[in-house]
Amino acid sequence: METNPFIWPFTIGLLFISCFLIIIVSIWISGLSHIDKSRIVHSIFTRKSLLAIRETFMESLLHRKIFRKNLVLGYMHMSLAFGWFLLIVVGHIQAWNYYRSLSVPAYKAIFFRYFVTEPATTLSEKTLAACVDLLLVFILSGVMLAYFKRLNSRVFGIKKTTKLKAGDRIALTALWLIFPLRFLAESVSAGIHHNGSIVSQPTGQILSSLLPVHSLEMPLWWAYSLALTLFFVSLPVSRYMHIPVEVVLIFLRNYGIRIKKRIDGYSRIQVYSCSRCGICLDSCQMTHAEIKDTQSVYVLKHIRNKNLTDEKLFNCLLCGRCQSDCPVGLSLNDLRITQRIESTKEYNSSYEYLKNGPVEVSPQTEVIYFAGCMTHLTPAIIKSMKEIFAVARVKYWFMDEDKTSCCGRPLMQVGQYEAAKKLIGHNQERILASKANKLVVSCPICFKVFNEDYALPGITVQHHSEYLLELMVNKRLPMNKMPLRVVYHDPCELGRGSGIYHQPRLLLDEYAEVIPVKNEKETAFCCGGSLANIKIQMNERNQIRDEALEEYLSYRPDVLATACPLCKKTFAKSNKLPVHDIAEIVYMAIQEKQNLQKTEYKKEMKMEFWK
Amino acid sequence: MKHIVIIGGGIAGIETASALTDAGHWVTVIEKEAQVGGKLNNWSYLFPDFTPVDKIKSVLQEKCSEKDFSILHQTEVSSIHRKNGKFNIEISGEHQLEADAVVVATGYELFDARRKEEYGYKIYDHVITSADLEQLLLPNGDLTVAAGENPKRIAFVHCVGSRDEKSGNHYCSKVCCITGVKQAIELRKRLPEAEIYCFYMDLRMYGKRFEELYREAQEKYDIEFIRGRLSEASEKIDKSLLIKAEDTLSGRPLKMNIDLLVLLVGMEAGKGTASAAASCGIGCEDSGFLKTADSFLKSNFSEQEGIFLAGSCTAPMSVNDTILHARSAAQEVNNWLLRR
Amino acid sequence: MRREGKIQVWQDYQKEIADDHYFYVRSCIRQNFFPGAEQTFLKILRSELNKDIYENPHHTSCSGIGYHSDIVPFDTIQTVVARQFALMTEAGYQNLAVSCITSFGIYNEIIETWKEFPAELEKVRNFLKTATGREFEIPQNVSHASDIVYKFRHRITDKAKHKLVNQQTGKPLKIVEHIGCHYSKMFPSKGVGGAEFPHVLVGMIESWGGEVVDYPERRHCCGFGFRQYLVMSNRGYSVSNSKKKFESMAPYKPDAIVSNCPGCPMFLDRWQYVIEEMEGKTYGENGQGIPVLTYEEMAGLVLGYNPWDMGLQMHQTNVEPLLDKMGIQYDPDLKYAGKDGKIIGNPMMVGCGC
Amino acid sequence: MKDFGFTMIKQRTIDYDQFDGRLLNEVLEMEPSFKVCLSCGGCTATCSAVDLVSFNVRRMNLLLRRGETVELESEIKKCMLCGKCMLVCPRGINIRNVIMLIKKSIPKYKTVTL
Repeated sequence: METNPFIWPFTIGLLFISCFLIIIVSIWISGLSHIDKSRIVHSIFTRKSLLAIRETFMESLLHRKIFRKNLVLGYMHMSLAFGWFLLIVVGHIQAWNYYRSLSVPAYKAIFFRYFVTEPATTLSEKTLAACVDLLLVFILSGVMLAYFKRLNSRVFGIKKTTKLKAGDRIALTALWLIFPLRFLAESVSAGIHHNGSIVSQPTGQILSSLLPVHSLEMPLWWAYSLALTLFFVSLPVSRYMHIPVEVVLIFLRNYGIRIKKRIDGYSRIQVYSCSRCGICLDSCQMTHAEIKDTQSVYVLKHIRNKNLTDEKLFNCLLCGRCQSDCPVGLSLNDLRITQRIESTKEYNSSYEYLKNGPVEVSPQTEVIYFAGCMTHLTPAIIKSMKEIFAVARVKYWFMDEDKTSCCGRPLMQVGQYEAAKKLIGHNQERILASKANKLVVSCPICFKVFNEDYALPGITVQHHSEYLLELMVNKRLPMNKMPLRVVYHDPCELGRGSGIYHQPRLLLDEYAEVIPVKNEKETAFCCGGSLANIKIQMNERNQIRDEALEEYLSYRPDVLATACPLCKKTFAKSNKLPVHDIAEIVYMAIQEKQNLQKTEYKKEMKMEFWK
Repeated sequence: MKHIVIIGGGIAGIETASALTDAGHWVTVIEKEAQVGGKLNNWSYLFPDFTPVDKIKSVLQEKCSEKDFSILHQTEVSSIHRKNGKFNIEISGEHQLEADAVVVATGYELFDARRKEEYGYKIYDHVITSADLEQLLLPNGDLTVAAGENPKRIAFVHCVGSRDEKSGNHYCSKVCCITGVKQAIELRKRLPEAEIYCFYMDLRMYGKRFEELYREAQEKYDIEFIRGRLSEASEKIDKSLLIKAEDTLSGRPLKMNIDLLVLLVGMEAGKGTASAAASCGIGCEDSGFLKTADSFLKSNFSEQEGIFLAGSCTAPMSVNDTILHARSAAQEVNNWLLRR
Repeated sequence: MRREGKIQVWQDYQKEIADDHYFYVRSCIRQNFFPGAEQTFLKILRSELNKDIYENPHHTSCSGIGYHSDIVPFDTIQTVVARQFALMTEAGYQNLAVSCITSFGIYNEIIETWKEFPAELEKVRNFLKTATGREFEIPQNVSHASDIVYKFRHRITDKAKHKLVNQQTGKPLKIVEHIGCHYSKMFPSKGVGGAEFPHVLVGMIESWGGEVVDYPERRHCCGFGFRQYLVMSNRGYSVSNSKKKFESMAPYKPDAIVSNCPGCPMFLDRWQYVIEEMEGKTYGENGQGIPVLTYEEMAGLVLGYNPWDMGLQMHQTNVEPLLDKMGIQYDPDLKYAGKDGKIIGNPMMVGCGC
Repeated sequence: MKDFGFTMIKQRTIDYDQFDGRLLNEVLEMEPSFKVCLSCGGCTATCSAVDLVSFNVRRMNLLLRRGETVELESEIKKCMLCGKCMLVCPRGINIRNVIMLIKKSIPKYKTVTL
C-alpha cells in the first residue's frame, strides 16, 4: 500500500497514547478494592454496561448537562466531541468502503483525502465524502466558538474561566489547529486533484486560484499530522485526559463504585475526569468573599499536579453547590474529604477519655433525641422540640442533654476520619444500648453522619423536620396555618447533603406560607457558617451570608426558616430579619392554637355564665 | 461686670476662661507656670486617634491671645477669703484680687514613679515613664538604649501608682490603659522589629474607639498583652532589665529580659489642688481629688457657694472629658452669677 | 544604674540607731554556724568603739524559728519576747541590739502589734507577770547589730588595717550584699535604706573600699524559708533558691558575698558546696566558690583580726581566695588548729573549692 | 554525686527568654485572627469536650504563647472540633483552624521544656 513519511508522527503518537491509556487505566483499576473489582466483573455483562454506554453518549458526546446550563456552550462542546467522534467513525467507514476491507490502518482513514486522489464516483463514496465535509464544518463552527470563548467567556454564561498551564496550552493549541489544518490540507488536495466534496472542492478551487497549492500540499498534511501527534503526546499532561478517562468513570460509576475514605484508583479517575470547564466556579459562593482560587476545579488540578496546599484544600464550605452543577458528575465533596483525610492522617486524636457508662433508658422510650452541639447554643430549638414531644405525648430520651460527645461529622468534614471513628463508636454504643428504634436529630450536620457513617441496625434516623412531618401526618400534632410568609433556607447537609428538600417544605406549608425563591433545593445557598471550612475568616463568612440574605430579603418574608442550628445562628447574627428553626415555627403555631382555644374556652365559659 | 478668678491655666482653666469671657464676664486666670497648657505640655500625641497635641495647644493659645481675659503667669494663690459676698484672693507678690466667683482648675500631678521603688525608676538606666516616652515619640526622639541600639524588647506596666494600696491610690486613673495602647502602637511604628508587651491587671477601654484601638494593637501591631502586675525589675550586667510578674492566666510566675521598661504612671491630685482646697475650705475625696457637691447633677460645684470646679482636679480625666467638664463649669458659673 | 536615684531612696529611709548602752540578744543558730561572728561583733564594739554592750546569760531564743514553722503560737512568742525585754529592763538598758534577723523581725512585729493593739500588750504583761513575776518596758530603740556597725562604719575605716581592695590589681573588691528578708521586707522603715535598696551593708562595703554588685536576683531570698530547710526532703526548694541567686550573680564575678542574717550566709555558703557535689558546678574563679562572710567577719578582716580566730575555717566555701586578694597574712597550717594551737583534724566534709 | 536526701527543684517560673516562638509564629501567620484572643474563656465554657474531660481551650492560647509544646500537644488532642467555641468567641477567632494547625505542626517543634 502507498504511504508517506508524514503518517509516522501521527501513527507513533496514536500508538503512544493508546499504550499510555491502557497502562494508566489498568493501574487505576488494579488499585481498586476487592469489592470494587468484583463489582466490575459482575456488572460488565449486564444492563449496567448498556446504561453506561448510553450515559457516555449523552454526556461525553452530546454534553446534555452543559446544554441544560447553556445552549451555546453545549453546542460548542457537542460540536467538538460528537463531531470529532462522528468524523472518526465516518472517516473509517469511508476508508473501509473505498478499500473494501475492514483492516485498513487508521492513517488511511485520517488522511483519506491525501491517499485517494481520484474523485468519488459511487453514490456511497459521494455521500460519505459529503458527510465528512459537513462534519468538518460542524466541528470548525465549534472551534470558532472556542476561539471566541477564550476571548470573551461571558457570552457563554460563564463568569470565570480557568487559567491554563503549559501542558494545557500545548494541547489546546494542537486541538485548535487540528481541524483548520485538516480542512486546509483537504481543500488544497482538492484544489490539485479535484477529489474534494461539497465544501472542500469549492474551497480548494478558490485556494488554488490564490495560492501555490502544489508547494503547500505536503507542508499542510505534515502540519495536520504533527498537530494530531502534538495533541496525543500532550494529552497525558493536559486537561484533555478527561476525554478518555471520563468514559472509564462513567462505566465504573454505573457499576456502583463510589469514593472511599481513602485515595484509590477510582478517586484518581475522578480527578483525571475533570475537564476544567470551570462551571463549578460560577456556583461557588466563596467568590462572594473574593476567594477565587480554592474551587473544585483548582483543587483537582492541584491534586493532579501534586501541589495542593492545606490553605486551598480546607478553604471550602463543602456546601455541594459545585457538585450538583458538575457536568461530569464528579463527587467533588467526597473527593475533597478524601484528600483532607490524606492530608491530616498523621495527626488524628484518639479520645481515650471517652468512657461509656451504663445507659439508663426506660423501655417505653419511643425516640432518642439528639440535639447536637450547636443546638445547645440555640435553646429555642430544644425548647420547641421538648414542647412538641409533650404535645404529641412522645416518650423520648434526650441523649445529649449533657455530657455527650460530638457526633463526629465536624471531624469528618476536615478529614479527621480516624478521630471521627472514635466518637462514632462511642456514640453508637450508647444509642444501641438505649434499645429505642428511632433517632431524631435536630442538627443536619449530625444527621448526615448518623445516617451515613454510624452502624445503627434497626434504628431509623430522622431529622426533626422529617419526624415532625410524620407526627403531623399521623395527626399527633394540632394543625394551625399561621398568616406568616416564610422563606425556607435549605441547610447544605440536609438538602444537597442528604436529599431532604420536600419534608421541611410540606411541614412548613401546614403551619405557614412558604414562598419559593430562586436559589433553593439543589441550588440553595450555603449560609456561610459551614464547619467544613476551617480557613475562612469571620468577615468572609459574613459576606457569603449577606449575599444569600440579600436574595431572601428580596422576597420580603416575615421569617427566614431553616432546619439547622448553625444556619440559624449564622443568619440571626446579621440581625436583618427574624430567623427561626422549623421546629420553633411548628411550636409557635401549636402554641398559638392552644392559646386561641383557651381564650375561646374562656369565652364559652363566660357565655355559659351569663346564660 | 462680674469678675471671675480661675486658678490654673491648663486645658480646663483656659477653656472655662474662654467660655466665660464669651458670656461677657471679666476673667483672670492664675497660672503657676510661665506658660499655659498645664500637663498638655508633657504630651506629644493624643489617644485614640494620635492627634498631635500641638493642634489642641494652638487652639488654647489662640483663645488666650484673642479673647479678652488676663493671665497672671508664675503666680500662685496663697489664700482665698470670702468678704461681703465676694472673694478676696491673695496671690504671690502680696497682691490681692477681688472676685465674684472662683473656678478651681488646678488639674492633676503625674504619679512620681520613684515611689514604686521596686521598678527602679531613676535608678535603672532604661526605666522610663509614659510621660518620658511621650517626648521620645516625637519625630526627633532618641529611642536607643545601651550600646546605642534600638530596644529589641519593650514592656509597658499598667497601673503604676493607680489601683495600688502600696502607692496610696486606690482609684483608677482611667487614661493610662489607652495611653499604653497608643504608645505601644507608636513604638511599634518606630521599631517594627521590636517585641512589645503590656503587663496589665485589667484593660479599661472605656471611651469611644478605645476598644477598637486595643484590638488593632493586637491584630495589626502585634502587641502582646500579659495579664499580671510586675512585681519588680532588676538591672542586669548589660543594662537590660529582668522583670518578674505572674502570668495570671497561666497561673505561673514569669520572668523576661527586656531592654526598655515603660511605666504607665497614673494621675494624682496635685499639691496645687491640696493647697487650693485648704485655702478656700473645700473638701477633698479620699483620693485627694476635690469633692463635688453632687456626683450627678453638680459635678462643677464645690461644697462652697461661689467656688466652682473644672477638669481633672475633681477626678482623673482625659483631654476630651476635661474640655467638656470645663465648658459645663463655665455654664454653671454664668447661671449662678445671673441668679444672684 | 544611677547612683543619684539610690541616694534618694537611702535618704528616704534613715532610721534612728542608738549610740551606746546596748542590751545584746544573740542568735540561736549563728552560735552554731559561725560562732566567731558574734564574738567579733562584741570585740569590735567593746575594744574598738568603746561601747557599753551587755548580754544576759539568761536570755533565751526568741522562738522565732518555731513561730515561723507554725509550732510556737503567737501568745507564746509574745511572752518569750516580753521576758527578753524584762531582762533588759532589769539590767537597766533601753536599747536592744539584735544579732539575728529573724529575731529583729519578731521584735519589730511584736512591738508594732502592741502599738496597734494595746490590749495584746496588756494581755502579755499579764502572762509574763503570772508566769515569771517579771515586768518589762518596751525598748526605746531596736537596732540590728548590722545597723550599729553601719552607724560606726567610718570609725572602723579609720582603724582599718586592710581595705576591701584587691592588692594585686589595686581595684575595689566586688562584693555581693545579701540582706536577710526579715530585716526590712516586713517594715521597710525599720531598715537602713528601706526594702528595695537597703543601704546597711552597701554603706559598710563602700566605706571600707569595696564595690557593691547589684545583680538581678539581689532581692531574692536565700531559700532558708524555715520549713524549706527544717524538713530534709524540702531542702531542694532551699538550694534551688540559692542557686537562682548564684546563677544571677555569677556574670559579675563577685569576690565575696556578705550578709547580715544568721541563716543566709550559712545557706549561701553551704549550698555552694552542695551544688558542687550535686551538679559539679562552682560559681567563683578557677573552680572555687564565692567566699561568704558575715558583716562582722568582714569588719574583723578590715580591722586586721586573725581569720582563724574569727572562725572563718568553719565556712564550707573556702575563704582563702578572698584573704589572698585582700593581702591578709594567714597560716594555712593553723587553719584547723584548736585554741591551744594543736591541730584538731580536718573536717569530714570537704568544703567547696577544695 | 552525693545523696543529700533531696534534689534540685524544677523552676515553675516561665522563663520567657527560653521561649521558642516558632510554632506560635507559624500559627499566627497562618491564622492571624488568633492574635486577638482576650482570654475571656467563653470557648472553654461552651466546649463539648470540657464535659467529658479536664480540658481548657483558652489555655491553648497561653500554652502556645509560652512555648509549652509538650503539654500543648497532649491537650490539643482532646478537642472534638465541634465548633461551638467559634459561635461564642467575641473576637471571631477561627479556633478550629488554630487547633488543626497546631495538631499538624506541633511534632515539628516538639521540644522538651525545662
